[in-house]
Amino acid sequence: MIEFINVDKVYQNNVKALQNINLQIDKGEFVAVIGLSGAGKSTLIRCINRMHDISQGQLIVDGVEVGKLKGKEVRKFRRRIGMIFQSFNLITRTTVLNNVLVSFVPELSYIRKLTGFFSKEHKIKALTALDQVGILDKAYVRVDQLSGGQQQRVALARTLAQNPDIILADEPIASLDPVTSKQVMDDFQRINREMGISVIMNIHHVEVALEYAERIIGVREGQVVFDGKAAEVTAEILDYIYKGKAEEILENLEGEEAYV
Amino acid sequence: MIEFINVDKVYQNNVKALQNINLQIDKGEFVAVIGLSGAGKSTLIRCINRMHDISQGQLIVDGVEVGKLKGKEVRKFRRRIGMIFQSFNLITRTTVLNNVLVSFVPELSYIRKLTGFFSKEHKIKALTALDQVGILDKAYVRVDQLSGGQQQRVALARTLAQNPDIILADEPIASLDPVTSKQVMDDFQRINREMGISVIMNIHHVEVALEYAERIIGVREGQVVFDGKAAEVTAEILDYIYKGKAEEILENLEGEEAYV
Amino acid sequence: MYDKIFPPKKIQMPNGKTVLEKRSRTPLVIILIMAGLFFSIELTNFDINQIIKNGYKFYMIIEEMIPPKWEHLPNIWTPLMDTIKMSLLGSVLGSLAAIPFAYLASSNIVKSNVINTAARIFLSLLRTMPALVTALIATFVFGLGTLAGTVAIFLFTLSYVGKLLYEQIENAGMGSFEAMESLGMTKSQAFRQAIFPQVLPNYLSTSLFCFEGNVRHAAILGYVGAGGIGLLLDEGIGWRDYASVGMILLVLAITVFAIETVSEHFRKKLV
Amino acid sequence: GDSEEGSANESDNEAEASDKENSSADSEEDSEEAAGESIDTLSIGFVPSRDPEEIITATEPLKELLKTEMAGLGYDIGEVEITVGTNYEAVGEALSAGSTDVGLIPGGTYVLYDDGAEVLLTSTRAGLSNDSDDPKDWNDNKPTEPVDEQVTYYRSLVIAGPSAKGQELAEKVNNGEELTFEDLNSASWAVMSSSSSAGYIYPALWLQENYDKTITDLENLVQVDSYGSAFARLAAEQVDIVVSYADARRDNEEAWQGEFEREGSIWDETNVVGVTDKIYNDTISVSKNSEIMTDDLKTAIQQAFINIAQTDAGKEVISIYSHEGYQEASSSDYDNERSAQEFLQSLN
Amino acid sequence: MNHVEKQLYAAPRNYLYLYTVAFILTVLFVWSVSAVSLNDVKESGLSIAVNIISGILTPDLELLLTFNSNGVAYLLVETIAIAFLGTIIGSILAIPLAFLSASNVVPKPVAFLTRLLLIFIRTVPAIVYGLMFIRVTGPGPFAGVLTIGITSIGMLSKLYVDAIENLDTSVLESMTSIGCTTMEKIRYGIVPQLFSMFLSIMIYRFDMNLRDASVLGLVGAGGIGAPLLFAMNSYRWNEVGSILIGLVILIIIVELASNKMRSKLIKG
Ligand SMILES: Nc1ncnc2c1ncn2[C@@H]1O[C@H](COP(=O)(O)OP(=O)(O)OP(=O)(O)O)[C@@H](O)[C@H]1O
Ligand SMILES: Nc1ncnc2c1ncn2[C@@H]1O[C@H](COP(=O)(O)OP(=O)(O)OP(=O)(O)O)[C@@H](O)[C@H]1O
Ligand SMILES: [Mg+2]
Ligand SMILES: [Mg+2]
Repeated sequence: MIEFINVDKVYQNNVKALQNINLQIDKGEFVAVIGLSGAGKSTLIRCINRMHDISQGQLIVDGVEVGKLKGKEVRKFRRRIGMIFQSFNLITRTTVLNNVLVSFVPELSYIRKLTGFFSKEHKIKALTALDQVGILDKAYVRVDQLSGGQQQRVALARTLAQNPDIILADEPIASLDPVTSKQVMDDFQRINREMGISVIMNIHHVEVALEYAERIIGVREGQVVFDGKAAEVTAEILDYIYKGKAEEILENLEGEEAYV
Repeated sequence: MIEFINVDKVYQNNVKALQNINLQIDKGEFVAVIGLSGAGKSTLIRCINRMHDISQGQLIVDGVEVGKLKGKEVRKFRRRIGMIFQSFNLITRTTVLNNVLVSFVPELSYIRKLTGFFSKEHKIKALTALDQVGILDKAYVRVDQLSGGQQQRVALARTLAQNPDIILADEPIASLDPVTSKQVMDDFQRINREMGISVIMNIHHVEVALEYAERIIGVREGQVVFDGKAAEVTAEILDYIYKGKAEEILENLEGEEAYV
Repeated sequence: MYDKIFPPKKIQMPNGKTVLEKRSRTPLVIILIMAGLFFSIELTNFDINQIIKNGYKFYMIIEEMIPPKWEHLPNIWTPLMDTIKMSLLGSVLGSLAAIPFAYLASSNIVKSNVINTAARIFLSLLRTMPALVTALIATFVFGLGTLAGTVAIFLFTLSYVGKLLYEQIENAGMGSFEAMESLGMTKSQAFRQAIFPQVLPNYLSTSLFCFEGNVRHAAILGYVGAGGIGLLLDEGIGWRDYASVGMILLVLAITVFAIETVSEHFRKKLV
Repeated sequence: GDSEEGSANESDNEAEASDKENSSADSEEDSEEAAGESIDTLSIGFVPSRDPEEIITATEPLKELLKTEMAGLGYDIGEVEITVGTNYEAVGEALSAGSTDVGLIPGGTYVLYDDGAEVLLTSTRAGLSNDSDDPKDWNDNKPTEPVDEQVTYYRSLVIAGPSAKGQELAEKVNNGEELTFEDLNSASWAVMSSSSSAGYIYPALWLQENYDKTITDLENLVQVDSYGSAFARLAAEQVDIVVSYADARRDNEEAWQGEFEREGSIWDETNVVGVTDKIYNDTISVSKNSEIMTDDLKTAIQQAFINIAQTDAGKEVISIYSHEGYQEASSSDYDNERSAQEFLQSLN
Repeated sequence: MNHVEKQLYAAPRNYLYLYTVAFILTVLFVWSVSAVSLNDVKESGLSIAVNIISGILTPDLELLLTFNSNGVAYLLVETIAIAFLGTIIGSILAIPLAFLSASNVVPKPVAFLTRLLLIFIRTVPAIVYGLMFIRVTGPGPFAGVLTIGITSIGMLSKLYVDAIENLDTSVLESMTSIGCTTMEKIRYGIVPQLFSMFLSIMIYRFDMNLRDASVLGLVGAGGIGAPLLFAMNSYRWNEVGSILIGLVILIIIVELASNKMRSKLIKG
């Protein structure tokens, strides 16, 4: 269970990215976070596995207060949380399998770490993860030869191999075409349902969010402005989540005089 | 008017990308071409301005048989047809204005071509085009500093500066987020309506296609499998256009044995 | 081939599926490299012990170079300027001449295998021709002195920049080139508008790198009478006057540093 | 791997050495042979003073000759390594650092590197039919031929070429006129690298003695990489004057009318306008810093080369350098050369 | 004046900069042209040049086809060995230097000092290195190996630095999220990326080192360089020709192979 209690996040440049967030996400939920660009979605997600430190408040994951963790504990804590990025963040110039195997690196003995030889069990685990996202046949292909959707699946497999309790996904389908998007979203859904892994996902595609997520969190200017079942989301709510800025943009476009 | 008469297109590697296409697109129409990846949408569009040569049949644009044009005539012919790409295809590392100005290059004197100095009239024309798509204020900004949507608008302005009769757009919003997509699509619609320029667009987002286009052409495995008003498109029709392959993909995913 | 000799390993997965893991090529590559190393060491009498034992002797010449002989400075100016002049002229002309050759050698722009290959072989031959040979021939055609050196540098620059440039052109994004073609431009116009700006920063930095290299190479060209600071360097070495050699090298190093700084400035401007 | 190979060869050579009856070895020293010291490799460096390509092939037999000869003197040498440096400095540096044991180097190079090298022998060679220091004599008695007499020196010549300027200077000399420095300065010169005795140092001294000027005072001066190149440029009329060892015209006689495409012979088209002092012949020097070098070894090497030069096979080998024999030499023989170099360097 | 025209005049003016640069370039160019004087050009020189070229074009095939230790084939093999070993030594030495001069890895002053050091290493000509190493190893291919090694450092480390500065660091972020330590991130996130880039750079430099064989000749450092230089000095151009033919064939083979390997390394 993830719990945000009065969480604030201020970046060094004094940008208030999150303000007074209170949230509670249960195990096994599929949550979509929506909102305009710059609303603070990425910040919200990244605080969970402490890629960013929060400035104020408490963030408790499965009873552990994240902010209190130190050095090694942080790394150990992160191993339980998978993270998927918009740009896949794979190691280029190496094979799919190697990319998945990376998730075992922290468990390796010192010598294996240096030489980069993985045991057969690890290989089988990694291959199983690839099988779960349906790209087992690409195991020995270099990742740069895969399409975007396939690359995202590799990232997904890498995360699955980690055997996480929670998956955080930061716009996982933003650079994918709709068909591939659908496949990747189906994967997420399956993983969520079959393995009971919580999924918290930032997403720009509202219609996709509504289709797949059970729960929607709307973020606007660093604040949670909506939190409810996907089925409850109406056009007005969307308008409310997105409105502030949409108008601004339009205004900008129709500005009478343009300056450089 | 664009007329396809029994057009076939076979790529050098023997891929039959188009088969027996018969189409007629009138001046001022807004046509969306939809279909699966690899169906032949891009090929269809690219044949129109002869970025690809057709293999069989006739393609007639405004009474001119495209296949018969030679060297200089092809280039002259292309000037009347604007083209927009999914990845914008702007010249990076230079300003927005310069990107629009390039559309005048074929008209320039030899010296100007080499030195890259443009006359004042050309500059005004280019700025006007930028104004039409609402990014006049970005004229002297380097394109790599713009967002995706803004970049696509620069591409649109470049095409408008060309003063074309027809605009071909190959997935112009595929790499844009929904809000920006909407703005760009609105631009297309305005250009189509106000200037009477025909727009033929490949697009993956069916719902967007249905919203903006008057006419939908469904392509499947190189053949036109649907051609009709956007209003007439039903779920069954979409299913028919997209189905063939969707199943295949799924099959692929569930393949029993995987080889490298 | 390899897979036939070493059949892929089967990995059995718990859910019954099997995956064929190709045998890694790494052992083969390592064996090849080891064999290469072994033969090279044999052929060249490479002996690490000798380095350990006599390594200190390496520094003797350097020690003699320090401190450099400052009085030598006035003698250096003119030949240094000659060297810079011929490197500059040769590099500028060479880099410019490289553009058309690189254009012809790029398979993504000129779609003719014959032309591509011809241009590439030309560049490759030019690159193989040792600078000393070209410089020597040039001294007969153009007389002893800096003109001959300039010609040798020109040819070298042409071949070096030409090769790197065509590789960059082939790696350039073709999207904007396509867009230019769709605007009705000819290939060369589209190249000028879309590809050239993309490769420009790299082209400039390659050219400047080459210029800098040429200043240093010009030091060797003096050997065959092609003028420049090489004569002076040769004389210093001949007389075992390493303090003067040190002075020349110091001046050269400062020149190289200046060129590199300028080069950085423009690259930052452009990228 | 090296040392193993060396010792493997050693036994072979021993067998070989005892097989062959040495004609020239002293029989007294033969008895010491059994207790002889063994040396893995003896490396000899040659300077490229003649035709380096030929040096490599022609000196191949020297390896065996030297081994046999040294065996006779009580040294088992595993391998004789011969390298021809592409320039004088390479051989000099190697010798002074001790990475080469023996060097066949010119006197000038020896003097420059005498901090690490010690001269053992001076070569003797056939004198030339002309040994006058008056240039006119050289022009009157063309062509120059070798004679039987052995000498330990040679000379360098200042040679005017077929260009108008060259002809003009030659004319004056042959009319018995003294050339002025202005005459010389109006011509263009090709010289060798500044450490070359015949191609730079002695001509510079000649200028100094006769005109109180030095080479760098000449306005039209180019340095060329080889004597071949110098004569090619003389033939091409790119330069008016070259300086070279006295024999050089004989060496380039063929090329002159061949590759250089001159109509007349080299003897007709070139004239001597200056003759330098005597230049001591090439030396055989050893490294002071080589690990294997001992006084005994030095004496042995000295003796071995003198012996080799007396055999027919040996004569043929050293003829490539136009050496015909060796005489013992000492450092003081090169004092002249030393002062010449000191003087030239002081000008810089 | 409407807003379009207003924008026209709002164009940022960096003409001053452009004109200054153009002016300086022109001045430099004109100045450098003064290096050229055509009055040394002589007819007869041309005919010798023609003879040289025709000599090169009628190579001494015997030399080319001799397979003993004086034949071109053997010398080329020796050259390959020198270039191979030299490249490996240079590549290894260049790695620490490259990291020390990459401004995104070490603090600025360290990077700057390393850069200076690299400039000095680059500036010393091969002929001087040759002499230095001959003191250590004696003349011969061993000295050649070391010379090639050290002269390669300059370019290698420059290209390495480019690769290091272009590292895709996004993967590090995801490795952080997996819970990797810095060392693990370097080993699994950076090394695989750099490995193939570095290898490709090394292959490229090997190709260049083969060509630099002629420079090696200057210092008597073995391989094909010395015979080439000797043949040049004694004006045996048909020998030069046969050596060059050997060199060209070798280099074209190596270039084809290296292009293939490099594109495989980079593009997979
Ligand atoms: N590392 C950072 N340092 C300073 N400010 C930051 C940083 N990262 C983000 N911000 C700022 O914090 C605010 C929230 O950013 P965040 O990335 O969370 O938005 P987002 O909702 O993910 O937007 P997008 O949809 O564009 O990814 C923005 O104003 C942004 O400019
Ligand atoms: N240049 C080419 N050479 C050979 N085959 C090609 C080429 N371009 C496309 N094809 C093939 O032609 C077929 C149609 O491709 P096309 O690009 O027109 O599809 P598309 O509908 O635009 O797909 P997408 O939505 O992925 O862009 C595909 O099978 C493709 O592999
Ligand atoms: Mg974000
Ligand atoms: Mg397409």
